[in-house]
Amino acid sequence: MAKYRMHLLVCGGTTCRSSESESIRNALEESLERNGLENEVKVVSTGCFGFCDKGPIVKVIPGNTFYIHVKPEDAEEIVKEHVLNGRRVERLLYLEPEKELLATGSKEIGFQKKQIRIALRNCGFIDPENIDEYIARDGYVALCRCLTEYTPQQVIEMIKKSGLRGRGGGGFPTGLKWEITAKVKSDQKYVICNADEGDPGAFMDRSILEGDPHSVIEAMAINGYCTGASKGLVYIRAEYPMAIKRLRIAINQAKEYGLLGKNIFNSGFDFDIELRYGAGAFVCGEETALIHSMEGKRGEPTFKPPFPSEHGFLGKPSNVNNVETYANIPVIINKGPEWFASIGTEKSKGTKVFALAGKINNVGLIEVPMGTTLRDVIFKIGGGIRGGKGFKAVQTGGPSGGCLTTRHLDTPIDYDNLLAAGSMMGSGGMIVMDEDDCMVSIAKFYLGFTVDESCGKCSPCRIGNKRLYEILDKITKGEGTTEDLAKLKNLSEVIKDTSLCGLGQTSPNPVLSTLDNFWDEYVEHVIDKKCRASSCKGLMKYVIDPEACTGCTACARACPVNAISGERKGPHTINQEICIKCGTCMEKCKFNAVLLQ
Amino acid sequence: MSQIKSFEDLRKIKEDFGKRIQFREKSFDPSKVVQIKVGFGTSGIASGAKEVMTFLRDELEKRNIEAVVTQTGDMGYSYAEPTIEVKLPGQEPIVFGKVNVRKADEIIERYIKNGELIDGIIPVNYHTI
Amino acid sequence: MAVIKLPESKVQQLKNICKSFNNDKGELINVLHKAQEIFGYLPAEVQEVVAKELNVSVAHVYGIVSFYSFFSMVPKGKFSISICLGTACYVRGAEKVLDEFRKQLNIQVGESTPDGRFSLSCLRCVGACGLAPVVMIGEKVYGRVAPEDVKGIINEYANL
Amino acid sequence: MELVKLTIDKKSVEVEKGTSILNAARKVGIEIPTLCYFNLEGMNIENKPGGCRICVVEVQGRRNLAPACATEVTEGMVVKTNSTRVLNARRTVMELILSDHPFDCLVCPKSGNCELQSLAHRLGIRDIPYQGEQSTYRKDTSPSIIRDVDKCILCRRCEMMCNDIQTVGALSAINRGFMAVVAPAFEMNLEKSPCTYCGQCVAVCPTGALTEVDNTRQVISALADPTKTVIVQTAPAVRAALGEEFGLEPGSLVTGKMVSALRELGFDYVFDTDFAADLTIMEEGSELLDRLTRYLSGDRNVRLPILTSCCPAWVNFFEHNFPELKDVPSTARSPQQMFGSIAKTYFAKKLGIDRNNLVVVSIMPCLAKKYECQRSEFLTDGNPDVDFSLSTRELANFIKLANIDFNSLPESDFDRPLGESTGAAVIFGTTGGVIEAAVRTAYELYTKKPLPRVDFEELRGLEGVRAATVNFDGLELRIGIAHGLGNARQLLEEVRDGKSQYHAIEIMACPGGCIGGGGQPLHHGDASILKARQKALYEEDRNKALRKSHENPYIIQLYEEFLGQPLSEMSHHLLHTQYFDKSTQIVIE
Repeated sequence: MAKYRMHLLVCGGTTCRSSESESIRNALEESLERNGLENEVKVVSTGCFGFCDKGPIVKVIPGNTFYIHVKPEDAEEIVKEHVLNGRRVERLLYLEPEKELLATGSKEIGFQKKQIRIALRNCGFIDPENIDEYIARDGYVALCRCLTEYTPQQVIEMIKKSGLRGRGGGGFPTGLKWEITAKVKSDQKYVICNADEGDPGAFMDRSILEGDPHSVIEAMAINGYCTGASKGLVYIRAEYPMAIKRLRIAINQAKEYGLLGKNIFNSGFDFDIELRYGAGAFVCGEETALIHSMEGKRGEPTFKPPFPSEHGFLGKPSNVNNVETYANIPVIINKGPEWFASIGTEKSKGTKVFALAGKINNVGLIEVPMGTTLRDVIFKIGGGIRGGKGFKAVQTGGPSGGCLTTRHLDTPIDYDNLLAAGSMMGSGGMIVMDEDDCMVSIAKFYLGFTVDESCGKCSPCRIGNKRLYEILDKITKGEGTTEDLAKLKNLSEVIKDTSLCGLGQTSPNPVLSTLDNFWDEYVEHVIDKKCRASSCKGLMKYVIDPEACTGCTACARACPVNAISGERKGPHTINQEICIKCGTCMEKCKFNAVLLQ
Repeated sequence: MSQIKSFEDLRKIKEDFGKRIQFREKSFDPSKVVQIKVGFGTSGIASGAKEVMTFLRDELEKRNIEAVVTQTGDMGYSYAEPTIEVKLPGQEPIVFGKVNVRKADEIIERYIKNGELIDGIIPVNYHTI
Repeated sequence: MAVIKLPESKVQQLKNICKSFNNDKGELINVLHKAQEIFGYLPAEVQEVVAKELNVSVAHVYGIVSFYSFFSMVPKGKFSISICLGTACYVRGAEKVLDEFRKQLNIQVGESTPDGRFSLSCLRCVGACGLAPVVMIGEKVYGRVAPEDVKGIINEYANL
Repeated sequence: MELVKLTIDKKSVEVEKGTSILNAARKVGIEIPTLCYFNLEGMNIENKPGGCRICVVEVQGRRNLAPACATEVTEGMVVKTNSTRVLNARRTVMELILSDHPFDCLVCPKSGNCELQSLAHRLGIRDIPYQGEQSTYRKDTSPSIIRDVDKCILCRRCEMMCNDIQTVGALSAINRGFMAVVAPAFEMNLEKSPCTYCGQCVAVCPTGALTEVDNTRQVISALADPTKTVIVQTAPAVRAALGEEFGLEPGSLVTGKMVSALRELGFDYVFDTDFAADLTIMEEGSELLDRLTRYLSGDRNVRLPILTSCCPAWVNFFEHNFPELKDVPSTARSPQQMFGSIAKTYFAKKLGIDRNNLVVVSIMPCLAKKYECQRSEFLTDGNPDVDFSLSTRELANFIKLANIDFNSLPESDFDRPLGESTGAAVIFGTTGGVIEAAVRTAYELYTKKPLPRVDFEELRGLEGVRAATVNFDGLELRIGIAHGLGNARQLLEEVRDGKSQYHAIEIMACPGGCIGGGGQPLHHGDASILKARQKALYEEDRNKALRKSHENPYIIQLYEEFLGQPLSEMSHHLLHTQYFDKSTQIVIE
């Protein structure tokens, strides 16, 4: 087998492939063959470089030279100049717009700095079941330094200075939260980790717990030191068996090393962690509901104040943060709050992990500095829309968030901007939608979720969301009226304004944001009785193409409501008044004569 | 296992870490050892990471290649699960996506044995701290 | 007087579970998790025993069981099929997959087939969004499931 | 005391720190509407889930509206209770609540006395724009209580009463979201639950979701039956509350008018449960002395303290929860049942009629009495000692139904012999009353001396658990009193654990005793009504010529003519009972 001295990497991501990466590959191979280099140089296609608007991309190894907008006819020049003569093809090199400098290697390309991994720093890097690997990456150094070098107040000051805000969705300043809990006097306090990641389409916390459980344990211990708590509790979804297993292993390893338990680092500080399981209730992500659930009660929220910082688990002061928030803590201690605060925007510091999903090429977990635009996330990191379809909307913040559209693409992502745009950060789910998605149906989908997950304690959420869902359902069935649109708006606003907890206070966001951004679509459903995404069954009709119909009567015989009539051997028709749109006729027709319009 | 009581203890583990791996995994020379990490999160396992890991462990041994195969968390490339990272001695690690047993075999035969890159490389698109 | 009938070994098992949590009513949810692991579901009898052991009212226990969707009062099929209806799966067509399962098994969500082999349920996001749409049968995860695949998946279990 | 200054609807107000916006507003005459909120002030009974969201107000600087009941005032707070935003939100929330409520007001038992209905009226709701699916559940009828939880608005008051106050645990919030409701475990019938039928859930329900079983029709039929002699007994607490249903001030004593009304309704004899209360004291007091003297003489098999047994909900409670203590309470039947058994034997004989042709109706402040009179141990050959038990509310409705102008009725007196009673019997209607009555008699029986003072102030009050020591001529009798089953549970646990220091304990299931019974006119959370009723009972006691049960001449006559002695064999047969283990049994298969 030949030993290759050089590799030419051709981006095989969907976008690049649609812009001819396949023919580039062929052209390169042909050119190598023509030059007798096929046994020395190999062409390899790769996954997406996340650089789709500059595609197609070719990368040369060794040297990491990065060529953009490559065309098949450039193949010969790359082979001749670069492979044979060792001279880079300057005109194809990536030119970083802001610096106007020639890039020499893909490592320096601006885009690649768009992702910075802080919370995910060890995910996919260390063996999560081996504490030594964590320690080898400076694990538990932060805890050691906190316990031996700083006072609790100094640590709190560092967290405050870092500008870290809660990553669970609310965005409350973490340092301030710690300080409040620290200041309350009590014989017993608790550190709670909210790992009840319930947003559909979000799996950041699960990945951190599965990939780097020790970072959460370390941070909880630091929090215990700061707030004066000796007991930590992780409230974790029972649906995450792998995360539970890893966390258990990690806790046991930490105990064996004495990093949990009595007199940690000979500082006199004791700290232990226990697990409590969720049982399938989204509302338990709300901190008061979570605490009730941990106490063995129904996960119903209670009015705040009092906040858990004062009156939490078993009535004792409790600091609740989510997994991602904790995962940032050791880094802030080790690299300093100033370093952390240098990343991000004015009011939102650091990075945020997002779970990119939906109609996007590179579904996955990403971590970007606060302030990155939606466009960068979707088109650069996410590799654009699947199947070359048009981008329609992106939903952030799960059922509490809203649908943002093309006009928000250049909005830098941070807590306040998303809120201003009618969505929210949430825990970091990011679902991308294309032109096949009907926005009324999407709103209905989210409301269906809220209706299922509402705890039922307060009337606006219990009944209001149900009514919202019913109105949306009516609209998707083609039975909506203009009055319904007014009702949607009023109801949404009242539910937001009057609900007891964060679930109800945000549940109408998918409705309000789609009303704002996709008003036309609602109007079409209601007035024109049309669904442009062809997804609302109730607004579609089955028709028979008289040209294709052979008059075999298979459809007529199968129709459960006898809506189809016609002579044998003659074209059939469907009586729309009777049709219940079950689709049986379409299934039965062997001639593709039944169409959905 | 002895308890960790100071910064020194932590540093010692950090320094010993390479040696510890060797100790555990017989007496490999780290500069010659191939290091493979399998993305072992829920998505990875669901898409077959377990089979790939077992295959790699068994086959590398059969084929007399000194290697350490470990598990790690989600690398973030959900669209390309299962993913594995291969680090040849003295080289940058490379991530391969959509690895099944056939692909794993190809990786051993072509990349690990020959240094030949093969299709399906996932470019690392982040900086970690 | 309510009379609860259970085999002795089961009662003992339940009592042991409760004891392992110090009969602490704060651990009710953990106890119920364990009990469901053993029984497969949480019939009224089991809830009565747990209530008695933890010294809470059975109404309270039922209040919990009926609140959390993870707990079930009906036995699941031998193969419990769960379709993820999280957002990512939804936008990638999970509903059609669900419809196909309903059609193939001829049961609704929350029901079991008459022979007790399959039961159908929905979940909210298992966090495998990259594989959307996702179907879980027992512990096994099926990714990128299309309606056309449904028949084949069911057939995998036909002879098990 | 720290004061906080704030502005509500442009009025400034200064209140104590920790006050809610709701109470601060009340101070300046602004009555913010509420629905789920419930507070029996001074009795430690508060329901504040903040769930209905009717009392929302606008607080300057706050993103969303705040519930006035649960939000504490802060310095400089600016509150608007009637802005357009607030009014629209409140109306919409109410429309939503109504959209998931049956529209059968016309035939609802709660109509006219329904807090939801009044609120809809107050908010001027004229239509329900947000119509849709309604949550529906199985209806459940027990001997005492009807659950029609389609009408439940999830205020959670019943759940609070059943669990926090009564610690009965029959009810809990169940399900989630739209289908959430309050129900027994597995949505089973109340009859199969540990429900004691105390009726406190019914007493606080703002809608028609929880109501009493209405037995009025059966009583009307009996009255219309020429073959039946129908007699009625009225419990002590009824006379202190019935007037409220006719617009009289709480605490108005309407004994005489009530008797007239019952005569007008056609009852052949109008008697008084108070008579049976005096009889109860004779039996229970004797039992106490018997146990006490045996104990003092060194008999360690005697179980002390003795517990009163007049309250059927309390009896149900210990049968369900403390079966191991079932031989501790007095075996004396409740006054209602003593009355029934004497009526159907002694009195039937006097009239010369068969017990089957004598119908005994009781008017009770209580719903558990409906269940009690159906207990099998109180039937003779299938014929119950008490045929029907009506609540105070049912009687009021019956009087209205019969077109009787209650307020202009003359006062008249009970019939003899079963209508004569002493002041000791009257105070049976309030917490502390039974034990005070027992002490009055036991003292004189034990010491053989006349009481120096009849009023035992130390036994009176409204605190949940009270203790007092009464000097029986050298013997210090230690007495405990509890009302509300949660308080009772505390004392009972002490008894179970052998830590009780008392010789005798009085227990009443309802907060306040029978004056706060589940069958009384609804107080809608106004604790002053309970206090007024209590005051009225003590007043009636004071006005009575005879104030000690053993002085009741008809009681003396009853023993002479029929029973012999207290605790005689005849007494045991007719006036005592036994208790059963009703706890959940785990039977091993």
